[in-house]
Amino acid sequence: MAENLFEEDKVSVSERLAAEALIVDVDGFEGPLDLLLTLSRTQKVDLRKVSVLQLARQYLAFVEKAKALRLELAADYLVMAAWLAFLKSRLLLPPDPSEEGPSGEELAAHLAFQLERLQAMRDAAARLMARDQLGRDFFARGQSEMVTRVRKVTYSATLLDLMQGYARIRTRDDFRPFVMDRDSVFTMEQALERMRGLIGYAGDWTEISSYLPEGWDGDPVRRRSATAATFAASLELVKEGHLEIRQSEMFAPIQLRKRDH
Amino acid sequence: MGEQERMVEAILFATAEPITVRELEARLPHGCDPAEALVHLRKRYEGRGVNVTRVGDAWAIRTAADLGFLMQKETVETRKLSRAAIETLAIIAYHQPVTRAEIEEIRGVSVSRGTVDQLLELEWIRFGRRKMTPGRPVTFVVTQDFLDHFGLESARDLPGLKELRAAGLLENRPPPGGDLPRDADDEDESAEGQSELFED
Amino acid sequence: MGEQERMVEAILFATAEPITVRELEARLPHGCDPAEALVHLRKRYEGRGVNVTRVGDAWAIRTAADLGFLMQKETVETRKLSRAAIETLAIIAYHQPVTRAEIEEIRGVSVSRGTVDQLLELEWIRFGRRKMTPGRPVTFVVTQDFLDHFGLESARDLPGLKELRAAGLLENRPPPGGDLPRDADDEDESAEGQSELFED
Repeated sequence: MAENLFEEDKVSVSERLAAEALIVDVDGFEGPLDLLLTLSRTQKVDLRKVSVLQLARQYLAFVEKAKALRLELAADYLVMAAWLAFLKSRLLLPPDPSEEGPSGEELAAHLAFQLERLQAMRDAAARLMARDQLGRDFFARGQSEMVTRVRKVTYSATLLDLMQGYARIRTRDDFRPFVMDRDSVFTMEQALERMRGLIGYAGDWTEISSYLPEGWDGDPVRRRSATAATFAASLELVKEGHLEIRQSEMFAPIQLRKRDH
Repeated sequence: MGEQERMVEAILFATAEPITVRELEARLPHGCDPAEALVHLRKRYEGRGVNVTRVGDAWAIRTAADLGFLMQKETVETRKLSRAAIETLAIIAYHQPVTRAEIEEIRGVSVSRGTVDQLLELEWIRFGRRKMTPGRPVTFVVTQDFLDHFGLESARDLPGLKELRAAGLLENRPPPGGDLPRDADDEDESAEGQSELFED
Repeated sequence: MGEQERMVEAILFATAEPITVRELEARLPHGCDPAEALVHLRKRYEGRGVNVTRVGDAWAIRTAADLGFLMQKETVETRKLSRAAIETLAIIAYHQPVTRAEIEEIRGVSVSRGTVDQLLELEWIRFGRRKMTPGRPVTFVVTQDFLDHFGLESARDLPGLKELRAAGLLENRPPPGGDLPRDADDEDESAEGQSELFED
């Protein structure tokens, strides 16, 4: 029994060769569905009667071969391979009554439908392009301006102009140089100015938070900005030799003291 | 030849663009019936070097297709469309109105940037009504220019449309269980679209 | 109708310039007699809406002189709208009802009077309801003519930014902050606005 299942996984030599031949132009495929459609042609049957099981094996052989050759396959090829492996197991194993979801046959039928529909659209596209075309097979009037009596100017624009115009404005908006909302920003210059006036009184170690300006400690956005500016200003004053700064351990309060000269 | 037929003939000859019956009505003296004149005119030009052709709601005079070989001088080199663009165009024509997700579902790959743009620029497709499904995605439909370019009277005359429809290949069939790869989330079950064309 | 007459008819119709008998000879298959075909063709078009007429030593199909009054529309000169006008129109379409100040804010430059006047004159925009804000400024909305001209069923069918980006009309870069008009936030507001279009 188990042996039979392994038997199923064996891929015929011709299939391996076919997979190898396809790998040469893997870049030529427009995704896994396109590849599956090409593989299905090797079955030489009506697409409605295509063997999805065989197709799944062909596809998996293709992916195996690509891996062996260390070819980079796009992710969607591997997603499809995983799904087909799952489908194959559903088709081979007797249905598990406790399992939910669609049966292997239903999934296979849908895949066959997708392939048939894609092929149908390709055929339709070919028939469309084979039609007589304006400007190639049949022609419009060559001289449309015949009388010039009334001259009235009208303005025209296409939907594309309109959309591109709008896109232009909105894109420009996106890339407008980033301007911060000044209401909630306390600048380092402001902080410096404020601290210079205050440090004269800082004889003892004082927590930096007490230097925050009034009205900036409520809203978190404003508090963050004021804290950062005050801290930066403190470092600047330390550098200038006006202040000493310390922190006993990580996340401990930062303290400031006037430096004695 | 009736006076109205003469007038319609003159107007159709004068311009390269198809003209709607409504436009004809607006340009002809009050009380004319361009629709009837068109029927006569069309018959009169059967088998001639130029024909009166219908393009959606509009009418135009075009040279007979079998004489294309005489027109090398007039032939306009059109930009070669990619295979992706041609397929996308066919899917829009046969499945319209169709969303981008539906096109991708049918082709099994995402529609690359520029493909839709190119078709819009050619004015072969335009935006249709939004779908009444979650996200209200925009749809694409083909234009009168498309019909004119491919010599189609209406989208119903697309080659093989009936057969495709009968075979169920224009249906938007949801995947069972919805877990197929490349399954678009905003898919809807309604298989409207080109099928609507046959209902009215 | 003879084959040669058909061919001459098609060529006369499709060429941009009047064509001489010698040129016709060069374009027709070997052994044709365009001079004779022209005689027949000319007779065939006698009294019709268009005539085969001689222009110097060349030939052309021309509207019958008495029907010139029908041709007024062909002499209309079309010009592209200015960039300012297109942008203003686009903003009104996407944001309606919208005040002049709002348009200026979005465009980042002031909107000249001439631009708005031009769009009003084209009947692509009209005055909407006044805004219930200080000063009660007038608003602008797009018209049915606008929808007709651009082949839209309603202003809601205009593609959103995400869709423009998907179609390759925008650089495919995620905008900072993500949400842009016609997505979530603005949706309600604009939907409300656009419904007003059809109320009165």
